[in-house]
Formats: sequence, C-alpha cells, structure tokens
Amino acid sequence: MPGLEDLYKEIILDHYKNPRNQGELSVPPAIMEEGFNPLCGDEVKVYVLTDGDLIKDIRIDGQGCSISQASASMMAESVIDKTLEEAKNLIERFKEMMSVHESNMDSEELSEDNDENSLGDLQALKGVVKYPVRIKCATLGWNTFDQIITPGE
Amino acid sequence: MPGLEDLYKEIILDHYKNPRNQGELSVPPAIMEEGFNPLCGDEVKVYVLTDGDLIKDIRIDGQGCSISQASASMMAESVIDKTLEEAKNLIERFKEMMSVHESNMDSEELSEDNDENSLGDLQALKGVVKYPVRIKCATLGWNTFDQIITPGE
Amino acid sequence: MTGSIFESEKIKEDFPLLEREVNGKPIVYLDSAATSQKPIEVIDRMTDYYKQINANVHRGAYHIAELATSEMEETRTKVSRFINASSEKEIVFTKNATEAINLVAYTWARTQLNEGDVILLSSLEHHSNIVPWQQLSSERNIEIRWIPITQDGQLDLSSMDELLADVKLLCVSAVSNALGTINPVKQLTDAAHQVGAICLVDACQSVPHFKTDVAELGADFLAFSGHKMCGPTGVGVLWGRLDLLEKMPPFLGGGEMILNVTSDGFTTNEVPWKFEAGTPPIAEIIGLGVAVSYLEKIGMEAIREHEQNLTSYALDLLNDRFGDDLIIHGPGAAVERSGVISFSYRDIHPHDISQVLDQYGVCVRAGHHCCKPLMALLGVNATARASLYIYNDESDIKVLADAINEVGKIFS
Amino acid sequence: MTGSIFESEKIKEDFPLLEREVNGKPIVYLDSAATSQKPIEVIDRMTDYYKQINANVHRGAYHIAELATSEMEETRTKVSRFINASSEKEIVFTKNATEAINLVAYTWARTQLNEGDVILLSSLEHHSNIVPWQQLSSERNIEIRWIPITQDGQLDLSSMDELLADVKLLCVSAVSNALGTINPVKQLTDAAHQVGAICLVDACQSVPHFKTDVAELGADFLAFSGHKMCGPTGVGVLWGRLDLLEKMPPFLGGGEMILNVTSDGFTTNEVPWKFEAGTPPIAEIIGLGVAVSYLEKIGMEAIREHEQNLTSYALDLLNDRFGDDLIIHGPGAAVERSGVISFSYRDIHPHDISQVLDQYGVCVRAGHHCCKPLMALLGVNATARASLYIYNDESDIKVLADAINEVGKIFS
Ligand SMILES: Cc1ncc(COP(=O)(O)O)c(C=O)c1O
Ligand SMILES: Cc1ncc(COP(=O)(O)O)c(C=O)c1O
Repeated sequence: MPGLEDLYKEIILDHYKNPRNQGELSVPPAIMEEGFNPLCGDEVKVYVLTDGDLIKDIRIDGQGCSISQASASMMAESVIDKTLEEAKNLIERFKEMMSVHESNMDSEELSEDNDENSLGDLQALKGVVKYPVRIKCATLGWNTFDQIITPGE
Repeated sequence: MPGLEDLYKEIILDHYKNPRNQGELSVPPAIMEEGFNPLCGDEVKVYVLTDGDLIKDIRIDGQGCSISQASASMMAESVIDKTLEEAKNLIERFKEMMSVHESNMDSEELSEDNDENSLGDLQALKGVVKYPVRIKCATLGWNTFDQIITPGE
Repeated sequence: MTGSIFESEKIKEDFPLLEREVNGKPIVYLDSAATSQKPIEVIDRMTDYYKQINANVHRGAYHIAELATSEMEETRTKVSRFINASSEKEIVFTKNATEAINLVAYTWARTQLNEGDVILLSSLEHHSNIVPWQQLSSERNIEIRWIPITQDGQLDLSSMDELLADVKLLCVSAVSNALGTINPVKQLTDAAHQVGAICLVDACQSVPHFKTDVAELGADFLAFSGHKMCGPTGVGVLWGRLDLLEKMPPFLGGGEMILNVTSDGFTTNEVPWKFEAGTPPIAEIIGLGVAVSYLEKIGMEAIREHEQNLTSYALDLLNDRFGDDLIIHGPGAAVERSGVISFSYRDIHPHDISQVLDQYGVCVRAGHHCCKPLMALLGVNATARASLYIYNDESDIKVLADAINEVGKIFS
Repeated sequence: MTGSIFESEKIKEDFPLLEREVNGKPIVYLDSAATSQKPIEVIDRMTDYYKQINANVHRGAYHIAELATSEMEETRTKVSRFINASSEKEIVFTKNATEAINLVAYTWARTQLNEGDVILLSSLEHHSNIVPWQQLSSERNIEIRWIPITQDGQLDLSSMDELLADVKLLCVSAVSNALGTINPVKQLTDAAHQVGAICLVDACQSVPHFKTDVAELGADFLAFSGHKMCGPTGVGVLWGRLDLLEKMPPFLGGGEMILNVTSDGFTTNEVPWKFEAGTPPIAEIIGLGVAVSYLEKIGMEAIREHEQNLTSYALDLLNDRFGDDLIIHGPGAAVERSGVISFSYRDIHPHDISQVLDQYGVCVRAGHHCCKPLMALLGVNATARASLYIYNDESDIKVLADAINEVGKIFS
C-alpha cells in the first residue's frame, strides 16, 4: 500500500470495521439530521440526545466509505458526554485541521501536535487533507452534527 | 485596391451610386416585404406590383452596403416586365451562383459564361462568393423578393 | 483478438495524456464514460485556432473572422452527417448535453406539455435527463412515470402499454452511463410515436461508441456532449427535427439569436442560430469537428467491435479472477452492453476502491454516476465503474484486476 | 507617451496571432470588443490541461481528477478576488455573459417580478442585456423602460426620479460595447437601491479593461465573458450577492447541481454548484484563470492608462486627418470612454469600410454591434468600430488611418 499510509491508518481502519455508536435514537426526544455527499452518494444520519447543555447520546447511521464512517465514529466517541460548547469547539478545530492550508499540504511530516489543542485520536485523520476529494468524506458527519447543535445556520 | 477588383466591379459601384428603381409603391395594390440581415443590420423593403402573371413594377427601399444595394438594384432591373415564372427562374440561377461551391471558390478566373443561362450584368456579382460573409448582403434583396412571389413558403 | 482489427497501441500514441505516470505508475485511464481523453490533433487544432484565426464569428467582415465562421459552420455540417441528420440546420451547439436537454425542457416542453400529461423516463437515466423533467413536473403538475428495470439492469418493457397512457414525451438514454446497458431505442420510440409522443434520446454514451443514425433511432430530439467523444469540454449538441425546432420559442436571449431588436421587442433568427445566444464556444466547436473526423477515420463500426471484444475480455477476466467477491452490475453479455463496467467488490466502499486503484495509476470512477434513482433500485449507494474507449487494451484490464486484488488486501 | 509606462511592443509578443499576416500585410487587430486575442500562456495552459490532467471534475477520487478539480476551483477563488467578491461561492461559471444574464432572468427575475413591475434598461445595452428582459416582459406583462441618451451617447439622467417609479430591476452595462461610453454605474445603483430595486451590471466591456470592484459598483449581479479578457471562448461568469444566489431556484437541471435525486424529486446542491449543471467548461475555466493572472501581472490600472492614452491619440489623429468626413460616435473625451471607437465615414457603408480595411490587414467590426435599439436612436443602421486592447499601439492607429483613406478613394 505504498503512499496510502497517511490515509488508511490503523486506527481509521479499526473505526471503519468496528464503528462506535452506530444506530438510531428515537426522535424526539433526540434530534436527527441527514447529510449527503453529492460527489459520491454517501449519506449519514446523526442522532443527538441532549440533556440541557450536555450531549447525553449520539448515534450514527448511514452508508459511506472508510473515511466518512471512521470520521463519524471517531466524532461520536469524542463528543459524547461533552457540553455543547466543548463540542462546538471540537468541530471548529477539526474543520481547521481539514482545511487545505499550504502548511497542511506541504508538511511531509504529519506529526501529532501535543499542545492543549490536541485532537487526540482525531489527529489520525489529518492525512486526508492530502486527498482533497476525501475531505468531504471526512467532514460529512461533522457538518451534519454541526447542523444539529448550531441550528438556524 | 489590390485584391478587391472581383468584389467592387465598376458596374456594382455604378448601381450602388445610382440605384435603379428606388422608392416605394402604394400597398395595396402592390405587395411589400421587409428583409433583415441580422449580421450587419441592413434592411431592405421590396415592393412588387403585378398584373396577372407579369411584374409590372418593382421598387427597392432601405439601407445597406454597396453589395446589397447594387444587387437589389440589378435585380429590380432584371425582373421588371418579366413573368413570375421567369423571375423565379432568375432567382434560382442567381442563388446557384451565390452558393459556395468548391468550383466557384477555386476558379481564379471568374469568367462570364456565355451560354443561354447567362445572367448578364448579374454575373458581375459572382466575385462575392469569394467573401462568404458578403453573400448574405448580395442575396438579401433576392430572398425578400422571393418571399413576395413565392408566398407561403 | 482485438489487436487484429484495431491497432490500439498506435491509437494510444495519439493521446498525449496516456503517456503520463500517476504515482510512479503508467496511467491506466478507465473513466471515459465521464470524459474521454483527447487526441493530439484535436488539441493542436484548438491551439492553431487561437494562434491563427481567433475572431468572433458571424458578424465580422474581415478575413480571420470569415475563417473562424466558416470552420465553425463546417463543423455543423460534419456533425449533421455524423449522426445522419437531414440538415445542418438541425444541429444546435450548446455548452454540454445537459444544456441541450434543458433547452428542450424550457422551450418545446414548456409550450407543449400541460397538467395531466405524462413524461415517461427510463429508470436508467442520468440526472441530466431526470432533473429538468422534475423541475417542469413540479411547475406544471405533470406526471413523471418510470420504465422499470429487470434484475440485470435492462429495461422491463413487459407493461409498456399501460406505461404509455397519456405519455406526451419519452426520454431515454441510448446507452446507460452507469451500467452500460444498450437500450432498445427504436422499439421504444416506435411505441411512443404510436401514442403520439415525442422522443428525446440522451445519446451521451452512444454517439462516442456506436454508429448513430437519428432516423434509424426514431428520435425527435437527441443530445450529446463533445467531451466524451474525443472533443474538448465546453461544447454539446442538440439535434432536433427541423419542424420541431422551427416551431419552438427561443431559449436564451441575446446576441446571435435575433433577426431584429427594437425597443418594443425582437424577432428571432433562423434555426439553428435562434438557439445559440451569445458568443458560441468557437474553439470548442472547431475542436469537436476534428474529433468527429478522428472517429470517422478509425470508423465507428471498428470502434464498436474493439470495445465489445475488450468488454468481453474484461468481463471474463474479472469473473474468473474474483468469482463471487466481485459483482458486475448490468447485462451479462458484452453484446448487450457498452464498455462500461460497474462493479461492487466485497463490501468495500467504491470510494476506497478507487482511491487504492489510483495508487496503481488506475483511474476509475466511484459513486452514483449521476444516477441516484437507479442506484436506489439496485440497492446500492454507489459502485466503482471502469469504462473503456478506443485507446484501452487488454493490458489495461490486467492492471485493473491486479490493482483490485490489492484493494482486497488492505480492507481484508 | 504611452510607451513609457507600458511596453506594448513586449506585450504584443505574448500574442501569437498578432504575428500573422492578412492579405500580405501584418495583421492590425482592432476588434477586441468582440473578442480579444489570447496570450501564449493561456493557450499553453489549456494544451497542458488536455495533455496532463484532463478528467471530469468533482466526482473523481483519482489523482488527475483531483488536479483538474482543484485547478478549476482555484480559478473560482482567483476570479472572486479579481472583482473583489466577498466569497468564491458568489462566482458561477457559465458558457458566456449571455447565459449569465439569462440565468438571472430565468431564476431571480421569474420568481421576483410580476405584472406591473418595471425593468429599467439603459439605451446603450447589448442585445444580451435586452432580449432576456423582453422575453420575460412579454410573458409577464412587465414594463421595460429605457434610460435615454444624450447627443454624445451618454446616459441622460435628468429624469431619473420619474424613470425609477415601480422599478424592481435595473440592468445597465458598465461600458457600452458600441460607443465605449463609461456609464456612472455607482450613481445608478445608488438611485435604484433607494427605490428597492436590484441591479444587474453587464461588465463585458469593463472587466477586461478597468479595475472592477463589485462592492464599489453597488452591483447585485454582474456578468462578463472570458473571451474578451484574454481567456478562451466557452466560459463566462455570473457574480451574484450570496444571499440572492442562495434564495434563487436552480436554472438548468442535471448532474453537478444536485445534492440528492429520488424518483420523486431532487434537492439542490450548494451555491455556486447549484447553477452549474452538467460537465463544466473545465479547460476553459482553467484558461480563464491564467488570463486573470496575466491581466493582474500587467496591472489593471496600467491597462486603463495605456488604453486611455491610446484612445486619446486615436481620437486626435482621426479628427485631424479626416475632419468632418469622419464622425466618431459617443463621448468626446478619452477619459469618458473606453478604447472603443465607433465611427461613420462619409456615407460609406460600414460593411464596405471594413471590407477594404481588411485588405490592409486591419480588422474592425461593421454593423449594429448587437445594439439595434441604440443604432435607431443614433439614426444610423450600422457603424464601423475599432476597439483597442493592451496589445495595440500608435502604429496600429496609423495603419488604420491610412487604410480609411484608401476606402475613401474607392467610394469617391
Ligand atoms: C456589453 C456586452 N454585453 C454582452 C455581451 C455578450 O457577451 P457574450 O457574447 O460573450 O455572451 C457582449 C459581447 O458581445 C457585450 O459587449
Ligand atoms: C447518459 C448521460 N447523460 C447526460 C450526461 C451529461 O453530460 P454533460 O455533463 O456533458 O452535460 C452524461 C455524462 O455525464 C451521461 O453519461
């Protein structure tokens, strides 16, 4: 698999094969949003159950490629039991990582940075920016989740 | 005027400067048709007064370039006092001359042919086929006239 | 076998892009159903156009404007002969096939179809031959009805009689871009004409690969794109029966399409210019003309024979090598299909398949191929699609198969 | 004078077509208002596109498709910066300016305008900014009102207050293609906004020649063509305010412009792709991007300065040499006009003028310049038009003048 190591990391393949928080929640009380990737036909449904400011539960349903599935699974794992504020912050940092900056594209070394803003496991998805078409896969679940917790946008 | 001798022949310039059969006829009894050249904005009005099968009078009005004016003027001169049948025949032969045949385009020598189908003075317009854009100028009056004597087409 | 009638090695040399490498591997381009590569003579002619005769057409009385105009208009004649139209006036140049279909929807259909009328579509249609009709349908309350498909992705004509009731327009692709199915167009247009319907044929996937005769197809309108037939991007063709085109109102308004304009209104130019508002894609039309000559030089029958042989080879190879792991959608036999091979491999997502294939220089498409309703019927979200053209040969298929094998290893 | 700030001799060398001869004479291309010539880097980039990265965009996960997609999308960003748009999402690629204007007519106008509303047009408009509104007007019984012009071809704003009553849409060109008049766009859009109207600016003749800032112009929509600004044929641009674009229904239906399609209907993609149905003019968009960079490299201010100087030189030379025999239509001073010089010479028909000029290698346009209503106001049927661009210099004007002199001899 020469050249694809940055994309198909161990942890991504693991989330793809064993997706966390898969399934549905009953609506209401949960909120559901559907997302489409018009480029490849992928669909994702995100269910979110909040308790006040807290994300009590999140479930992911739908079909997609390894990147979109793994990214959504990793997202679910990262935001459950977090506050809405914390989740929004995470979305922002994730999207930042996924945006095609010169710096992102150029850095041969896609090193995990260790400051307080670290995205933890999510850093594994950083390799996706090298494949611009796949960015939409990686962000599909996130954008859909964002629509739920930042409504009216 | 190197190269333009075939286009701006003496007789054409003469008809342009002294157009024959210019003016209008009262409608009815005459019939009038208007023609446009969408490419250059030229407009021509052709008035025809028939008596049975005979073209008793024809008048040309409108604005146009030397080629369209001269061609219409020469047409008027050629069809007045002719039968509709004869006029239709002339239209056909004129259009034939104006169509871009390989043979027309290639013949360096644009000689007047002297058989019974000779178009007489109209042969002078043969040089126009070398300038495809101007063909529409040369045929504008003819097509408008044709619409009058071949109605419902 | 295919080598004998067809010098594909020599043809490959006509296409500069096929000399490049991708990820250190020679490129194996298998996405011609999306867009074809371009032979050098098409590229060169457009370059020459810009270097020698670039000028706006139709209105210039100077030399290079005359050259540009006549070369553009000669292409119209060439295209009309290529599809056996009865006159070059029946050839309308558009920006792509999508605009060609929309033109019919906005002009012919919006003046002819009303509430209660039915538009019959095949279930194999591309979005470009679906969405324009859905737009009209929701404006006018016109029913859209679908010709169903069989298990193997062919049109199911068993209940055509019921399907045809109140149909005023039939829209069908000659060949499916998603499955490669060759549709029985003539049979469909005959049936549709019997109930007085008009027939629009989406020929995007047939004109580049098969000899096309609009009369034989029984089409009333036919649409296709230049970029899938060795021509440049930015140009498409609508062919329409002259009497229909003449009665249709204009579509886009502007320069070129008028005979006269006053402050009170306008009169339209003659067909086909009536439908060509604004500066046309001049270089692109001229490039398309060269593409048509290129295809004619090889011969459409020879092209079809080559593609059918190669498809047959590919179907056999993939089936033999991957067995039940690999499902090829659509008809089973090469004779029933074009060189489009749409497949699923295990439960690996097509996007991942295509990503790994790219690592081996192999270009295939992954997705719904702009046929979401068809994908829904097939019960898949997406497929991977390899599509062949004149410049492909057996070695390309072997590289594809080897690369698919590598995909399996990663996602085991 | 013009030489000092601007190396027109060097610029000329960038344009291969300007090296050719016509009728044994070096070409003098003075028809850039119809279409501009193309610098070698634009031509080469398109050739390279076809040789290196040609692939359909947006849907391919393979390498060359990614390259094609990102180069196309980078052009969107480049164009948006070039006209100071607030986001690249405001840039819709069309086939030409005419389609861009029609897009607004079919979507924004057909959902927003109704019987009794008024569309205000300037009397200087090109057919492409007239006919789409006449089509709508006759469908909906919408009044079209005209801003009159003064003797010297400038807009007469003396009765704007009355003209603006009930106006919902103002359509005005930034620069007239027939006379070169620079219109007071900002003043017009301010007045129109005061009565709540939306403003569409036809920038075909300004974007190639002047620094353009959509915010400064106060435009809500702006349309222009690639082929007049050193770019290829087959691509145009609609810029629109994001909030307007987002509310507009789609225009052409098909691939690319959808988010989802089922047998029951479709949902549209995001702006701007919502308006880009079918395969886009990929090579052409990329070529346009190179053209934008080329113009930026020279600098739009420098371009304007050069053209204004050259226009001034030309006006003086022609007036001096031909006196009352030659009438130049439009504003008197170069500062009030672009490099478009529309003239009448004695009573010689423009077609004949242009034909004879061609004999001397000089390319000018003869006709109504797609402005028949304006010609009617000027009381002429047609004019001869010489139009300048970056590659023209004083020697071109001298050849023009000498050739006009020859015209006089033939038709004396
Ligand atoms: C002012 C103006 N508007 C509109 C157009 C139409 O542009 P296009 O033919 O590229 O659509 C032109 C050019 O012909 C023009 O000069
Ligand atoms: C069957 C079919 N119809 C229509 C289209 C649309 O063609 P274009 O994108 O060139 O408008 C395509 C290609 O994408 C196609 O394959």
